[in-house]
This record gives sequence, C-alpha cells and structure tokens, in this order.
Amino acid sequence: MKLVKIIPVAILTYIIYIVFSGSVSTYDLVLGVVVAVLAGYLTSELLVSDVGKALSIKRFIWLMLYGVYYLTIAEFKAHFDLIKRILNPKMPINPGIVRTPYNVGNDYSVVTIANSITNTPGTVVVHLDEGRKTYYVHWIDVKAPDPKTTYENIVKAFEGYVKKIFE
Amino acid sequence: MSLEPLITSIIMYTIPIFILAYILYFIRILKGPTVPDRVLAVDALAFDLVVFLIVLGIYFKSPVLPVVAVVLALWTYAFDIFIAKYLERREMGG
Amino acid sequence: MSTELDIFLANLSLISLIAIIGVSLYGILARPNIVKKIIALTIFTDAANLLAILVGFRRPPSIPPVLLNLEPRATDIAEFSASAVDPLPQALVLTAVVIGMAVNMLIIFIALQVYRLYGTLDARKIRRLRG
Amino acid sequence: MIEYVMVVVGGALLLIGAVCDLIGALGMNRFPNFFVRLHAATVGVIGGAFYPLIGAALIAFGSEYLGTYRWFVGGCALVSAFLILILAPAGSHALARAAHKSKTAVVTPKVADHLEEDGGVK
Amino acid sequence: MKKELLIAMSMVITVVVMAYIATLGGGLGPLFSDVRPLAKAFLSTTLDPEKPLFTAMSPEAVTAIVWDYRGLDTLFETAVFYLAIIGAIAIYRDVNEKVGLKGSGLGLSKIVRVVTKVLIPINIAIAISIALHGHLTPGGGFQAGAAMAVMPMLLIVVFSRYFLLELKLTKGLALAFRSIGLTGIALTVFLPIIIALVNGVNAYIMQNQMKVNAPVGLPAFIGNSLISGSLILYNVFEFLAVTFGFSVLFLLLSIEEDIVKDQMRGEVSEH
Amino acid sequence: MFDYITIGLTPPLMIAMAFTLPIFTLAIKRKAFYDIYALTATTIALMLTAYNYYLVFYVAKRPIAYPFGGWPPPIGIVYEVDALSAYFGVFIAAVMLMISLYSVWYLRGVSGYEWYYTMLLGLEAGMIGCVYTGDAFNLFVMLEVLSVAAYGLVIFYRMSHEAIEAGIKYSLIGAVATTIYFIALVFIYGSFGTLNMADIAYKSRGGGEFPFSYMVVGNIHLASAIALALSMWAFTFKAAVVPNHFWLPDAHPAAPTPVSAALSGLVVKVGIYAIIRFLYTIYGLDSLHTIANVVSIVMKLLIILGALSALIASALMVVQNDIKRLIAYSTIMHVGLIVISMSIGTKLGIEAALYHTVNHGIGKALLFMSAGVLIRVAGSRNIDEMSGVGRYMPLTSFTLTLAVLSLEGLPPLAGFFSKLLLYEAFIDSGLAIMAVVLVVSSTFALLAYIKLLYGAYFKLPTKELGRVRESWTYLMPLAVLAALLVVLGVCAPIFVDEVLTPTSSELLNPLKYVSAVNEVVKALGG
Amino acid sequence: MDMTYLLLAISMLFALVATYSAIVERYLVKAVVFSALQSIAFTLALYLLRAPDIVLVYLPITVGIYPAAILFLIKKSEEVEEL
Repeated sequence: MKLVKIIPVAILTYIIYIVFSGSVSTYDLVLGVVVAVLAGYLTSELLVSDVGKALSIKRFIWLMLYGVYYLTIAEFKAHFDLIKRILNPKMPINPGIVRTPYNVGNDYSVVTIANSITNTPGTVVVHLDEGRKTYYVHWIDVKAPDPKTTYENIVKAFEGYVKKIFE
Repeated sequence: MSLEPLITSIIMYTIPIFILAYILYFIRILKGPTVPDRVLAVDALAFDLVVFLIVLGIYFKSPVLPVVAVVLALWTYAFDIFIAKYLERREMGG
Repeated sequence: MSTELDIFLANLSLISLIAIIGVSLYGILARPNIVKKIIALTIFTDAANLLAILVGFRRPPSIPPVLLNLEPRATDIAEFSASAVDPLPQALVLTAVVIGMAVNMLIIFIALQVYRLYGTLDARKIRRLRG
Repeated sequence: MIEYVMVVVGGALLLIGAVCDLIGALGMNRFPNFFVRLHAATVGVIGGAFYPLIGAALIAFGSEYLGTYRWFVGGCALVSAFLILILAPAGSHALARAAHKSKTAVVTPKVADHLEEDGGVK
Repeated sequence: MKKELLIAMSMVITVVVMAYIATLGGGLGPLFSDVRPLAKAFLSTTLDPEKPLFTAMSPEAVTAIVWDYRGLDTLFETAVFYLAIIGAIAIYRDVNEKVGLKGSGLGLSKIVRVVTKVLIPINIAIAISIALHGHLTPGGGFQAGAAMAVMPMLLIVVFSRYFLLELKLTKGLALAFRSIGLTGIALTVFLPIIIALVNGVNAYIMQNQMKVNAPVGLPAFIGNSLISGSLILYNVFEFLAVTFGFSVLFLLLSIEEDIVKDQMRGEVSEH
Repeated sequence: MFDYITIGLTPPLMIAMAFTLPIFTLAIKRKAFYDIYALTATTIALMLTAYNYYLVFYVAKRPIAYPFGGWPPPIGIVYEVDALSAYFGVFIAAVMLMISLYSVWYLRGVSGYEWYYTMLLGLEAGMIGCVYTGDAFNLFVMLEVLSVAAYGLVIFYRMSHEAIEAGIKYSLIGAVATTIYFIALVFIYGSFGTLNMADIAYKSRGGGEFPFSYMVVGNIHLASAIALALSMWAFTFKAAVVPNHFWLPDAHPAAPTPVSAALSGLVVKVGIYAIIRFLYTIYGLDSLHTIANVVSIVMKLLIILGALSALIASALMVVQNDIKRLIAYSTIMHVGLIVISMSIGTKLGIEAALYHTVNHGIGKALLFMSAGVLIRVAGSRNIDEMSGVGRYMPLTSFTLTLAVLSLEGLPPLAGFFSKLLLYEAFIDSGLAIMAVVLVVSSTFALLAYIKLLYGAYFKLPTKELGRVRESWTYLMPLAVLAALLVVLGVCAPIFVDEVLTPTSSELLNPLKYVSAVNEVVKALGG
Repeated sequence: MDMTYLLLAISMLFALVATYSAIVERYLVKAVVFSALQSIAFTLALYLLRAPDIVLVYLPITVGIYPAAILFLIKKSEEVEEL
C-alpha cells in the first residue's frame, strides 16, 4: 500500500524536475525517475492519504478547469476592482475582519480555498478556525458583516470547484 | 524573422517600471512603521525581483542566469515564515 | 550609453561599496550589542566578497562563465573566453561565503552561550560583570 | 509564427505585470495600515509577479536565439510561478495572523473585527 | 581608548582602500572589456575535448575551479564548516534533545503547514536538480545543499522541532549523514591515488581527468551524458553533507532555552 | 611512482581522519578508542612531516612543489615546501603529538572528548596546511580552518564565564582579521593577476613572464602597499603583536590546558610564519624599488611594535596572579622578541627568530602543561592559592623549572642559545637599543617567574594534600619536551649549522622558491 | 545600450541605505529585516555581475539562514540594543 502512495508524489516531483531542468536528455529522464521515487518514498506518508483520489483523471480535469477559471476570470475581476481603489484619489476602502463560513472538510480543500481567497486582491485569510468551520477574512470592502453575505461574496465561487476536486 | 529586437524593446520598456516600483517598495520598507509592514514590502519586492531576474536573464542573452529566481522565491517565503513565527510564539523551535 | 556615464556609475557603485564596508566596520567596532556586531560582520564579509566579484567583472556584453555548447570547437572556446567574466574570483568568493557562514554560525552559538551565562548581550555590561 | 504569437502574448503579460507591480507599490504607500496593505501586496505579487512570470516563460520559449537553453529559462520561470502561486498566499496569511496575534499592527479603520470578538488567534 | 584606536585604524584603512579603488587600480577592472590572462587560461581549458590532457571536462568554469582546479580550497572549506558544526555540538554536548516532547498546539497555522508539506517534494526535486546539473549549469553541491536546507529550517519553524524528531531526524543521525557525505568527499579526493596504486602508474591527489604524466582519469562521460568525472561525485556528496550539516545546526539552535539551561545547570568548569 | 606525494598527503589525510571520527561516536563510547585514534593521527602526521623534512633537506636540497590534481601552479594549487615550511611542519607535528598525549591524561572525567579530539585534529591540519601551502588564497582557507578549530577549543569549557567571553571576543575580531586578509588578496589578484606565492614573488621582483598568468595587469606598487598593510594587520592579530594582542591574555588561559599550550606554542607561530613568508618570500627587500620601500617601512614598524610588545607584556607579567594568564603574557613578550629579530632583515636575525620560535614553542608548551598538572592538583589557577603544591610533585616541578629556565635563557638549555643569537643579531645590525629591550624584558619576566616558582614550590603549603601520585601519562610528554629542550640546547651549534643556516639562506634567496614552481610547470606541460 | 552599470549603481545605493538603517536601528528584528533587504540588493548586484553560482549560495545563506539564526538568537535573548 505504501508503495502505491509513492506514485502521485513521484509524478509531481518528476514533472517539477523535468520542467526545472528544461531538458529531455537521457541523463535527466533517468535521474529524474530516481529523484522522484526518492522524494515519493520520503514524503508520501505525509502527503497522500487516499491514493484513488490522487490518481483520478476526473479530478485532475476539474483542477485544470478550476485553474483556468481562477487565473482568468476571478483574478482579473479582483485585480481590476482593487486597482481602481488604489488609483482613486479618495481611496474608497471599507475594511474589516469578517467571519466567513465554509462547508468542506478535507485539509487540501480548506487550504486551497484559503489560498485562493488570499490570492485574490481584496480578501486575505487572517485566521482559520477548524472547529467552527470559519475563515476570518480581512476584506477591503465589507458589504455587510453577516455570514451569508461573506459566504456569497468570498467563498462560494471557489467551493464548488474545490469540492469536485478534493472531496 | 528575428524576434530579438522585439523582445529587447519590450524588456526595455518594462525595466524602468520595475525600478520605479522597487523604489516605492523601498520607501515603504524604510518608513515601516511596524515589522510586518516592512516584511510585507520586502516580500513583495523579492517576488517582483524574481520576475526581474528572469527578464534580465533573457535581456542579457545569458540563459543560465535565471536559475537563481527559484531559490529567491523559496527563501523569501522562508523569511516570511521566520518573522511570522518570531511574532507569534515564545520559542522559535516550538 | 556613453562611456563617461558608465565610468561615473561604476565609480558610484564602488564608492557605495566602500561606504558599506566603512559603515559595517563601524557597526562591528562601536555598537555595543553582540547581535548587532554579528549583523554588521555578515554585511562586512558580504561587501568584501562583492568587491572580489567586481574585480573580476568585464565590460558588457559579457556572459557568465558557463560554456553553453557541450561539444565545442576551437572557435566556440575562443568566443567564450573572449566574452565570459573572470571565473576565479567567483570560485574564491564561493569558498569565502561558505567560510564566513560557518564562522558566523559558530559566533551565533557562542553569543547564545554568552547570554546564558551573563544574561545580557551588551558588550559593555559583559566587561563590567567580569569584575 | 507560433514564436511570434508567444512573444507578443508574453510581452503583453509582462507589461501588464509591470504596471500591476507599480500600482501595487503605489498602494503599499497609500494605504493606511498593515492589513489593508496586504491587498496591495497581493496585487504586487500575483499581478506583478505571477502573470509576468508566465509571460517571461512564453518569451523565453519564443526566443530562438537563446538556443536549447531557452527551455531551461522557461522552466525556471514556470517553476517560480508555481512556487509563487502556492507560497505567496501562505506567507501573507502567516504574516497577517502573526500581526494580529502579537497586536503589532492595528486593524483600524475597520467596519468590524470578528476575530477580535471571538477571542483572537489562539 | 582601545576602541577609538581601532575605529581610527579602520577608517584609515577604508580611506586608503577608497583612494585605490576610485582610480580602479590602473589595471583590469570592471570597466575593461578584457580579463586577466589567468582567467583566460581557465576559460579556455574548462571544456576542451581536443586537449584531453589539459581540461576539466566541465562547461561550468566556476564548478570546475571549485572542485577541480582549486579543489583543495573547497576540501578545507568543507572542513571549516564541519569544524564550526563540531564546535556548536561541543557547546551542546550532553544536552538531551528529546526532553520536553510536547504534542499538539505547536507551530503555525494549518494553511502554512499544508503548503510547507507540499513544498517538500518540490524542494527535493529542485535541490537535487541543482546538484546533479552542477557541472553543466550554475549550481553544485553547496548551492543545492543551501537550497535544500530551507526544508529542515521550515519544518522546525512551521511544525516545531519535535516534528523532525518524529521523522527520526535526530542530531546524531544528521551528523552521521553529514560524516558519510564528508567521508565520500575524502574518498573521492584519494580515489585517483587508489586507482593508480592498483594500476601501478602515477597520479595526483584530487586528480580528475588524465594529465601529462599521470594517466589516471575518472570517466568524463557515461554513455553520451557528460558527467565530468569526479565533479558529479563531489557535488552529490557535498549536497548530502551540507543539507545535513545545516540540519544539525538548526536542530541544536531550536532546542528550547529552558531545557538547555536546566541541563547545563550545575556543571562546573574545570581548570 | 608518486613523486613527493607525502607533501600533498599530510593535511588532507589529517582532515579526512577528522571527517570520519563522528561516525564512530554513534557506536563507540569508550574514551580509549578516541585517545588511540587521535594519537595515531598525530603520529602519522609527525612521521609524514619528518619524512618531508628529510626530503627537503637531504634528498632534494631545494624547495619541493606538489601540484594538486596535476594542474600546473598558477592554475591549480601547489603545496610548496621549502626549508622554512619543512622546519615549521616538523615542529608543529612534534609538539602536537605531545599535546595529544597530554590530552589523554587531561581529559579524564571531562565530557565531550570526541569533539575535542576532532577539533584538535582540525587544528593540526590547519596549521600544517598553513605552513605547507604555496598559494595565497589557500593560506586564507587554512587560516580559517585553524581559527575555527581554535574558537571551538577556546569555548570548550562552556560554563566558564571567562572562556565564553574570551571566545566571543576572539572569534569576532578573528573573523574581521581574516576578512581583511581576504580584501588584501583581492588587491593582489586584481593587480598581479595571480594568487600563487611563487608567481607573486617573481613578479614583485620585476621578473618577466610567468606561465599562464603572463605579465602583471595593474599597478602593483600601490596594490602591494595596500595588500601588505592589510595582511600585516591580519597577521599581527594572529601573532598577537601589540596593539592587536588584547585577545590573547583572555583566550589562551581560558582554553583547556593542552589547547593553551597549542595556542601559545604553535598557533601564534603560524602568524609569525605568515609574516616571514610575506616579508621575505612574496615581497622582500630585493623586490622592485617602491615595494621594497614599503617592506622596509613595514619592517621598521614591526620592530617598534615588537619592542612595545616585549616591554608591555613583560611589565604586565609581573602583576598577574593567575598562573595561566602570566604565561600567556609571556607569550606576547616572546613573540615581540621574535618579531623584532625577524624584521631586522639580516641572516642572523632570521636564524635567531627561527631558533627562538622553536625554543619558545617547546618551552611554552612544557610550561603550560606542567602548570596544568599543578593547577589540577591545587584546584585553582591563582598563584597564592596554589602555594607549595609543587612540593608534592617533584617531577612536575622539575619540568616546570626547566621550562622557566629555558625561557629565561639559562645555559645549557635551548633558550640560552636562542637569546644569545637574538642578542648577537641585535648588536650586529646596530640596534643596540633592542638588546636593551631584550635584557629589560627578560628581567621583568624573571621577576614574574620568580614569583611563580616561589609560589608554586618554595612557599609553605597552606593545605594538606596528602600523598599525590604522579602519573606517567602526563609525565611522558613532559619528559619528552624537557629532553628536547636540553638536546636543542646541547646541540645548538650543530642545529644552527644543519638547520638554521640552510633555512635562512634559502629564505633570502626567493628565486629558488620560484624555480621549484617553474620546474613543476614544465613537467606538467605549461 | 546596456543597463548593467545603471542597475548596479541603483542596487548598491539601495544596499548602502539598507546597511546604514540596519546598523543604526535599535530594534534588532528591524535590523534583521534591513540586513535581509541589503542581501537582496546584493543579490541583484551579483546577478548583474554575471555570478549565478555566487547568488545561488549567497542568497540562501544571507536571506534565509542568517536571519533565521539571528532571530533564534534574539528570541532567546534581548530584543533591543541599549545605547
């Protein structure tokens, strides 16, 4: 069982190794496998809990879709909004730290959503309370400090994708 | 068709913008007022320097230079984490 | 870019470097706190290393001392040695950086022990405590 | 032809990134406190580093005059971009949490501080 | 008085140096488009397959100088680092690092933890790539070790030092790995001598490729891949040594102060 | 088959033995194993250095260069062993063997002996590397090896306030000093375009083209002046010449006694070796006119500083109550005398300096080690508190007295002859005032030693110690060193003829040094 | 047109200001941040001087390891330098 767990980590490591080396000579291809297996052996216990999920093609396609959506639409909107605020001479900001509920359980899901939130300008996860399933988000434009508004505005867009990828 | 002049001119336009941004970050680092402010500015400066280094590598036509950028990104993150831990906890190792 | 401007800029950076050396020497010798002394020492060694690299630089367009052709002919090698910067100072500095790092780490450990024994890192107080 | 497209797209991304960077730096200087500056830093890092890195990778792939080593440059750029994408938010979050916990930075002006109401970072 | 004297002396030295530098020494400097003849000698011999008796067979001139032309410097440079580590260990001798094993509630938040965990294999790939390409592109054993050293440091800071102990990476084990790396370096230093003893020919310490009167050379190629003889061995062993050397230092540095004070108390210094 | 490989083998083999030692700490805990390991290593070092000495003095009769990796000199690193290096090498290895033998006794009941031995081996490798190397940058690296090992050993008693304070002072200033030497090297490389000592020596004497590095590339006059100033600052720190001596009286007494012996007897001498190398081989009075001027100014300055060292240190010796501190001040005084003599520039002066170096090294090691035994028994370093301890230990007291007498210059011990040579050298070169300095400082030192001997032996014991058994484990190295002092004294004329005369004449003829390197270059296809 | 010398001068001026701030700053954590900034400026300078090997070894040591070790030290001792 442990040996199978190596595979997803090894694939990730191998891709990084080859991309970073920038060459596909025999030397790199062979040594890349060695390095990948080594890294997988050392770290698979820490990283992988369910091999089936990690190797599923469907989840991978959802990850790609999410990446495309996130990197083009979500980021673009958020950037545009914040740039307007910075360049506006009056600087219309309305900041505050608000509770934001979420509905996922998996570690990776929680962290992916949190990182997505932080990476969109305008929202930063300050704290994560796993017991109450709440992010504390510093939001630059607090529309209303109640959980429903914050959930709609901050988390909802990412949660659907992330549930399909990691849950 | 050679793309070299086009690439060089694109890069030539970006370099002054980057330098201006660095100066602004630098002012924030000097002004502070708190430690997290400074670290945040150092952080942003270093991550932007990653781009700048790779772009300079292309500009100088030295394709082996940019390997540096990855290490810069890694250690900048580490620097953030060290400061965060310093502010948060009583012992750095605990 | 004109040559005069280049000379001015190179001299400006050299003088800044020398100023860094001076400031860090001041930090080592005159600041009382040992941590501050260590920070100044790291900057001092860095500046010395940068000086060495600067001595081995050559006027652009120059390339790093890495040959990009794995099966070079004589012309490739000639072209390479006509444009690459001096590799020897880089190798020396590589050695010097590691050596400086090792010594500084040991100094940090000693400073920690100083704090354990004296309860302070102020050089003046340490001298007074000895009595 | 494909190289030309790559270089143009990459150059556009690079220029956008540089401008984002400048705006982020400007925001760093205009915003009133640490927590608001975090957002400006996000503009500086994601808009000012991630996208131009993709652009730089495209330019590198398109610049044939660099020889086979252009894959190396592009690979470095892609790996750095990936690293920045996962590391920068974690770093920002860690700093924000530490600043809130150690009370180094103030949150005012604010609409609400629910974290403070719930007893702060434990 | 002594201090003012020192400051004055340093200022004098600084001014003298400045006077020299401002004129750029009258020799080759950063503004000249030529380098010293010795540098030319390095650059033109670092990879020259047509002169097999006078080349380091590595396109990376800096790595070639560091481990081949001037390998002795680097051998003793690792010795300096090693002795610094030994000095630190000597300060912490008899301090039990496993005391005070605490459970949860340590370290930073979940987000940072997960991201750092994901970083481990990525970092291993990057570091080993830098080490294995040390003779081809910028990088090498020490650079790779320094890039890898971010991992023990981050793990200590993000998860607390007990996480490393749970992974069985104790001070003793790290030191043993470091010694294995260093012993590998030492063996590679003497490898040409051993080969030459077997074959009954002449060889030099730290020799890499064949020389005029020393026909012992480590292989420069495996198949079609350039491995530059001893350079790849040095790089790999140095990578191992540096990574674990830093691990030792950080494991020592992160021991909690109360524990150290408690264990050191009562020890008398003898004379 | 392997030409002169023993020359290249010595320091790398030592450091390789230090590298492998921690692997054993996982499995073996017995102290005896580490004792034997360290003794084996130091014995091998002594054998190798003695063989090198034999090669240089009797087989080749000229300097020998060993190229590492088979690279011809300015490209690669050479170890170049001339008479001076061989002489210092044997001296260091012999005293280090005695020190590690003494450590076997000294370290009983002390924890951390495995790390102690590792650092001691590193220290020895560093010292031998320093004297063997023929490359200016390699000298920097070896100085750092030496310094790091010395810092680690000085702070070996981690709970001693004195040791830790001395350690932080020593390491901070030491790091600055070596960095300053590195800056000096940057100037040397910037103008000479090379780092090989023989190459620099050749060019600084106006020689023509050297293989691979060709002509000088910059203004070597100014660069040499700056480099000399900076490197002399660094080396006078290592050699503890006034005004850079202030770390020594703290650092040397705070270390464990065998290490004090090594620091005072040997490490300081490495600084002196480096000064000699720079002032006679690399540059010299016979180099280009402007450089020679600088060298002669540096020499005059060093004479003054040496005289100051001798006077100040000997005056301070008298007021010390701490026995190890007293001995440490005596080191500064003797270093001052050696520096004066070697800066005169005459053949006699060099001979006297070299002779006194060895005599002082052996005598100081013996003195520290004997005093260490008394301190261990008395349980204190204060002279007043250890009154009469020597009466319980006649043999140790005897070696202590012998060391003191040799350092003070009583015939027929070795110290007498070297002081005589010093005196002759001073008079010979018209520096009668320095002879006065010699006499005055010796008189002060005599007062201090009388205080020491009176306290340790002649004063009535204040506390009853019962019967103290003297152990052969520490008496053996003491006896060997004492015998060496007597032998060096009795055979003084032979020693001067056989060793010092060839050494000094070779030192004054640096072209021999250059030609040895040139031969290697030719052999390797330059 | 080559920008090496211009960028070099800018980075050295940055480094000078950072060094000065680091030396005169009384709060040691801020001094550490300034010294990291100085290291980043030096990194750019070394990069411009075409020394990627040095940058690879210099950057981890001065941006990562020194600040970490000094922060460990400060955490275990005192935070403010008294003048």
